[in-house]
Amino acid sequence: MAAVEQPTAVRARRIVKRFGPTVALDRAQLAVAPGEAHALVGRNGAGKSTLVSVLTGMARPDEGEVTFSGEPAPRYGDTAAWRAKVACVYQKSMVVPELTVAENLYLGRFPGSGRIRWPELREAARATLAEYGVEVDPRTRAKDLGVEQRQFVEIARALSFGARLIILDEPTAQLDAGGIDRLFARLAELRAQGVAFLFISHHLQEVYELCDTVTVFRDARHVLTAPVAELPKEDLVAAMTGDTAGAPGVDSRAAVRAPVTRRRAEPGGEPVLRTEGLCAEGAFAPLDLVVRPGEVVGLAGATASGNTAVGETLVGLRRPDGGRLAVRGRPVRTGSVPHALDAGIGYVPEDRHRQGLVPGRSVAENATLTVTDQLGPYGTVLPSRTRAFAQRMITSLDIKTAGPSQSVSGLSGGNQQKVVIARALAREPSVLVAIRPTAGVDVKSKDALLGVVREVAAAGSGAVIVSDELDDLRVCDRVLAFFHGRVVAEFDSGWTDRGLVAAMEGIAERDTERATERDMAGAPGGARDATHTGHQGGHDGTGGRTS
Amino acid sequence: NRESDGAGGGKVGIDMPRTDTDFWNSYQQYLEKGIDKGTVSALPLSNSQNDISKLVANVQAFSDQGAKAIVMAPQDTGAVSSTLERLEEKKIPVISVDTRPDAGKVYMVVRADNRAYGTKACEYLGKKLGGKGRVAELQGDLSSINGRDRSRAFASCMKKKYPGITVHELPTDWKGDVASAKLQSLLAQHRDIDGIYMQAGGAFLQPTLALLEQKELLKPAGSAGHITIISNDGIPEELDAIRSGKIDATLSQPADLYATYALKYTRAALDGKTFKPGRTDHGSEIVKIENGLEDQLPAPLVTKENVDDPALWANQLEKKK
Amino acid sequence: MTDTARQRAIEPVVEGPADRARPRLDIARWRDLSLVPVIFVLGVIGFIVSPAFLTEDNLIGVVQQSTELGLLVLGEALILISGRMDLSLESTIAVAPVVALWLVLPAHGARFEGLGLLPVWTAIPLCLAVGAAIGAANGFLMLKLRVNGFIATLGMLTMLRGLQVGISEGQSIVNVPESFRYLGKADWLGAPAAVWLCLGLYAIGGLALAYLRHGRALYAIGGNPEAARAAGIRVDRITWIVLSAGGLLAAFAGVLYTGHYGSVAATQGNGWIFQVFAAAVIGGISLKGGRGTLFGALTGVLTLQLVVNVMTLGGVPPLWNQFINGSIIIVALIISRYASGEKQD
Amino acid sequence: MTDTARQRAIEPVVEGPADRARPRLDIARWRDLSLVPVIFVLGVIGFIVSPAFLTEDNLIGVVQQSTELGLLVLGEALILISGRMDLSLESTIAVAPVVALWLVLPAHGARFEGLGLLPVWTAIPLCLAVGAAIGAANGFLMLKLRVNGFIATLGMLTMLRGLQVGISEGQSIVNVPESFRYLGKADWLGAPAAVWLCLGLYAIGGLALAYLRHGRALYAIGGNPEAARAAGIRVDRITWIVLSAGGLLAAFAGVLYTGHYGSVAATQGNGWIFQVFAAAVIGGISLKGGRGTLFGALTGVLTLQLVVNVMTLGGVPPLWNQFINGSIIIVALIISRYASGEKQD
Ligand SMILES: Nc1ncnc2c1ncn2[C@@H]1O[C@H](COP(=O)(O)OP(=O)(O)OP(=O)(O)O)[C@@H](O)[C@H]1O
Ligand SMILES: Nc1ncnc2c1ncn2[C@@H]1O[C@H](COP(=O)(O)OP(=O)(O)OP(=O)(O)O)[C@@H](O)[C@H]1O
Ligand SMILES: [Mg+2]
Ligand SMILES: [Mg+2]
Repeated sequence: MAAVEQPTAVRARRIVKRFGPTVALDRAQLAVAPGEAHALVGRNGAGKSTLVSVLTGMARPDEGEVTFSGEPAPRYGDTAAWRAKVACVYQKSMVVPELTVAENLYLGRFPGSGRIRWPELREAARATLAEYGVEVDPRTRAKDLGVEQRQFVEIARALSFGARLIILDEPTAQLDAGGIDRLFARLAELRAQGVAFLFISHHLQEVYELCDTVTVFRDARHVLTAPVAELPKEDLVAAMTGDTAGAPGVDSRAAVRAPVTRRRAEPGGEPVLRTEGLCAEGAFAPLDLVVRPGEVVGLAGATASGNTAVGETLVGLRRPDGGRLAVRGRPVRTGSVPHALDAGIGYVPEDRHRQGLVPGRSVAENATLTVTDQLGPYGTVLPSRTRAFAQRMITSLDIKTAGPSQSVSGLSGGNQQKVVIARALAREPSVLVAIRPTAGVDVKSKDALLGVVREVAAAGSGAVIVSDELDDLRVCDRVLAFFHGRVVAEFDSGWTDRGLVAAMEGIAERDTERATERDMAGAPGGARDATHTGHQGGHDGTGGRTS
Repeated sequence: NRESDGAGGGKVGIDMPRTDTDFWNSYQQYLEKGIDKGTVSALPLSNSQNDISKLVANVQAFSDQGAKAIVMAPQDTGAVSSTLERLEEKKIPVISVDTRPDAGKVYMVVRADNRAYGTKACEYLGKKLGGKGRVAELQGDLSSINGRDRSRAFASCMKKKYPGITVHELPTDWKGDVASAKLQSLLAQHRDIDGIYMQAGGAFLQPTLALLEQKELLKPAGSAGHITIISNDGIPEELDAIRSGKIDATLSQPADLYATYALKYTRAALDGKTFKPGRTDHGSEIVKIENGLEDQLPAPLVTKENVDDPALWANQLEKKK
Repeated sequence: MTDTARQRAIEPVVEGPADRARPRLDIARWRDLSLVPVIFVLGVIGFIVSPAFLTEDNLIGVVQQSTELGLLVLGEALILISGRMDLSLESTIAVAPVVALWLVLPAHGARFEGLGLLPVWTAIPLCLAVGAAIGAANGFLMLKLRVNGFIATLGMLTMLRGLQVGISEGQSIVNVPESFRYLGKADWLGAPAAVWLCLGLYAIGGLALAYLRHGRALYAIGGNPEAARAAGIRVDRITWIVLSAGGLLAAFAGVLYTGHYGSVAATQGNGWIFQVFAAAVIGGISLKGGRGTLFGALTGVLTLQLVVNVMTLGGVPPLWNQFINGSIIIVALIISRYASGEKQD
Repeated sequence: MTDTARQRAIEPVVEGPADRARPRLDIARWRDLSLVPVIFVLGVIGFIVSPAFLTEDNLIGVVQQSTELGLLVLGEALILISGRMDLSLESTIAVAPVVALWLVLPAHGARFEGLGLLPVWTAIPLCLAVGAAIGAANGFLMLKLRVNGFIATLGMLTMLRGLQVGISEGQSIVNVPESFRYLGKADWLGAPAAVWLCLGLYAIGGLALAYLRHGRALYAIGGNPEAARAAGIRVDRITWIVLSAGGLLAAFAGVLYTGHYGSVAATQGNGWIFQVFAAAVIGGISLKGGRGTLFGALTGVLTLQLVVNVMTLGGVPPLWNQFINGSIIIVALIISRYASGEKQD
């Protein structure tokens, strides 16, 4: 450690934190200078969020000390005093679902003293949220918000109270491109005012874009701190993964990328998934979708574009208002998860806490939740097989856990996501429907997970990825862009970021205009045409490929 | 502790049905007095908290500890039958206080006749009201045998002898606040209530008096507009209320006699004595019942005339203090 | 990983449907009113079965009978909103007066013999202090020892009832000082004092929950304690205060009860806790915390009391009394569920 | 590349990863055993206070007295694990036998007059069917009408108790056919048949929860119903089955109770539901669903029953009985909390 201490906004020294036998932080250290934008990166389970809890007074470290501007941190338990020093957007949702948006925004720090003036508060809340492009009635209850809107409420809360240090733990994982942009614009303004940030993200690009300094954690320890400008991305990844010269990470990425360029869905194969006129009032227009064996189809769309609703309808969580659904030629009863599952549709839900995990149950149990019928004869579930099955999943998806019997609640966010994916893959589905499958997953694991999706496809199944993350969509053979519930464009694998993003945001570029217009005109066959022509390679120009 | 070895013949198990009422507490005090005097030697008393399964558990614990006789007051007269059978097999005599088990051998039942309570209350009210008017009956719990017996006897007597009297039956689960609420509702409907029969003074007396006071309906006995009230139990507060003219009468349920004779018959059982139906030396009558004998203790009607009778258990209680 | 965020977001987003959640603005309000149709139906039935129903006497009677239960429900509602539960309120209503009277009543001369340690006028403050202390003890068990609140307060319930029986030897205490009885039996402005006090406390509680930061904090604590803690709310301290306030309200209910019924009954409050929960929950308070209002709770209390009143006026045969009572509760629940239009859980 | 990265590191990594993740497999198991020390302590106390405690007679007695409560707890445990609650079990234990006997007993000749509609041997199947039907009715209220389960089953509790009082006119039914009484009073292999049956049902239930897919599904449903639904589990259907099974078990408990105590008591099960919850929760079942085992629940039942037994043997003065009972429950709770080392909530 440096002999002469520079002033710091926050400094953590030799922090040790254990959870039972798990050491989440092992003499970890971190220092954020005033006005600095400091990135903290590391693989899933490296201890980032744990450090955040320590720095914000939510967890008491077993050893070590925290100082703010050289002064010792407030007493543990006095969170109000901590809030005066540091604001935070946690990885885990920290809204109170039953309370209104306005109230969540001012939780624990209503302005003024005496009685609360609700009308003024609502007005202020509306104005604050508008800065982030979130137009909701401040009287809406938080639980009725979409994932992204909820995230913005938390962001706005942390950013709007004049803290000199703000910690953001994966704030962008739930945001779409537009949202991220608005967030970054806001952060830039605050930086100009000298606010310091600690920023955690698995999107390394964001680190380069936003931050001055980066700290890497690996296996609960501090590995490196360096100016961002001096650290090439490969080195950063290597420091995170601990690989020498970035070999395996790059390899796996190559493995994932390769099929994207090489693979082509073989035309003529019996489609694994086919929808005809599938529609849901108020969510998406009639959709004809065909997924061939070996094909990965992306459904791109920003918030409320309806792509999520399509995904949820495919897996039976939503009852469509009309239309048919067939897997490998056999019709599937819509609106019933068990039928969809039996027909071979696997599902990775959007919100892992809401739909993905049973908290308090073991990793093994969560990972095998969909295959309990295959783990023993006569409806039994044999623990040995469960464990073996789970162990296979843990190994193949590289889940960082103390063992199959650890409770999922004790996993880091990214590892929880892997458990959810394991659950979907467990049944070896004919079609895998994954909604934002890599949310909160580290770079290496992201490649691995997308690689898994490709493998599923390579084995003769199909996959549908519902996402607005270009990284997710990049592994797709074909991407349908949704806007206001309609397919506005279809892209072949050679799309450019700009074209896809434009389509997702409803800005019809030259090449996509026609498709959009046709669709908007309400011709029932519009989407189907797009689909058909699309999978044949996009030669006829309906694909939104820009050149 | 409480055990005394004055008399031979082994220990006796005694179960209290509950301890949260004046009546049963007095009973317990009399029991303890009797035990101290050495009538019998007893194991520590148990308390079944008005729950038949606790009673059965307690009785079993007694027999495991070698009790030679058992005194109980089963508040559910049906569900003790198999326990009684088991005790009979083990040749342990049972003295049942206050209630008469439906089946299963008992050595002696010591109780006052609850039907007689109902009938006496009905006759008293009928006479006082001259055979017409409106009466509220604060019932107990319909699934308790004592409450049921009182209600039935009261109802059938009223129907037979005083058809001119309208009876409003208010079930209360033995709860004072429920009684008060229902009586208040009834008073809103019929302010012209002439009489009240409270099946348990211990539970209903104070709430009823407080309500009548609030409604300005509490006129001293004898003055115009007085509501004739007859209570049941004979606790000291009832006697006070009779003295001050707030209520007219009560039926004294003899806690002292319950205890005294429960112990006396236990002693007799240990000594191997037997009894025959017929009048006794203490002004009661032993009758033959299906599963044994029953000593029907007198339950005197207490009115202003005899309220200071020192023989009443409540009056003795006050002397003790 | 070659894309940049810049590229992703080309232009400001034309924000999607802003009305995503607009239409359900006032659902929270509606939920609080969901028992109003039930009360209305009960009123109509009451009016049909007996003309006495709509008399002032009867209605004031119903409200007065609701006061003691109402105060317990008020305390429990606060506790439930902050995500805890306290079963022991049902014993507190009796044990607090008993302990207070035990400390102040003279050691000789009456049937119930106290210790005579303190002057008689301290009876009410003592009673309230005992209630608050019981709540604080519950808080200690739940917040310091971190044991399960349901069982801890169930144990407390049994223990306190036992304490009461032990001290009072199972008797009702009749020689209650007049000062202690006053509030429960006095009339102010033509209605029982208890009614004014109870409504006043509800109003204060309701306003505090709606307009004070500490009141609002209860909802945050009950709705998501971790988020509340993260927002700098002193979760444990506030919970502790709420538990004590619950005990205090129960003790105050005990004062009113004693005055109303003229004695500290041996069975005071026995079995009430179910009614307390029923009133709170039917009135829209969630057992899981963070949801409900005091107004809703109050309608819950009135509903339960009206059911009894209407049944008494209607002269339901005693044998079928309980059956009908249960059926009405279920029907009321169904009506209120459809009136609010919300699924319950 | 990596070299430069290393150089820039402020502090080099000194040691290899410590014992970072030694599997702590058995925390869940520990939790289930947390009452074992409590039972042990009670046993020691029992042994000290009375030599009769360790006799076979006494211990078998304790177990037999636990059977009826135990079956209710079994049913409630299953329901709680799947995230629901059913208060009406306390009435089902009485009303199911009453309805069954009412249907089969002759219309004339005894104190309780039935309808005599069906042959006497159908009494037990009828009783079980009534229990299951009650559970199904609860399921209808909760799953179809989506009303609050707590209040719905509380209403059911009152209604069914009322139905029982109505049918039996508040009396105990003594003329119970022998076939109906057999199971509750027979001895098999030196111990009461009820004990074997109860243990057998616990074993079956425990095995089903651990080793059957539908059993395991209960934990998922209770832990996170939405995740369970997304995983293809038929949440509503299974919940419905569990509720019916709970009713059925309560009815079976009614059969054993009737045989054990020789009649259908008018107050059969009255006030038991608190005990049922206490036993389940103290045994490690979470009121929030998704957590706990039947073994834990069984230890909960035995603990409560042992407390009563030891107090009786110890000759606790009746007046202080309840007080000590409550205190012991609180102490037991604290012991089990520290034995399991886990915070409860
Ligand atoms: N409450 C807990 N109980 C037990 N173990 C925990 C708990 N919280 C975290 N851990 C463990 O601590 C380690 C670090 O977790 P942490 O959440 O800090 O990781 P992270 O770096 O934030 O990962 P991610 O990028 O996936 O969010 C993990 O191994 C995790 O399993
Ligand atoms: N339960 C619902 N009831 C009514 N409208 C709904 C419901 N769910 C979604 N919608 C509407 O359907 C449209 C599409 O919803 P969908 O959930 O598919 O959006 P999304 O792209 O997933 O958004 P997000 O990323 O915020 O989840 C939105 O306009 C939304 O308002
Ligand atoms: Mg994290
Ligand atoms: Mg979306």
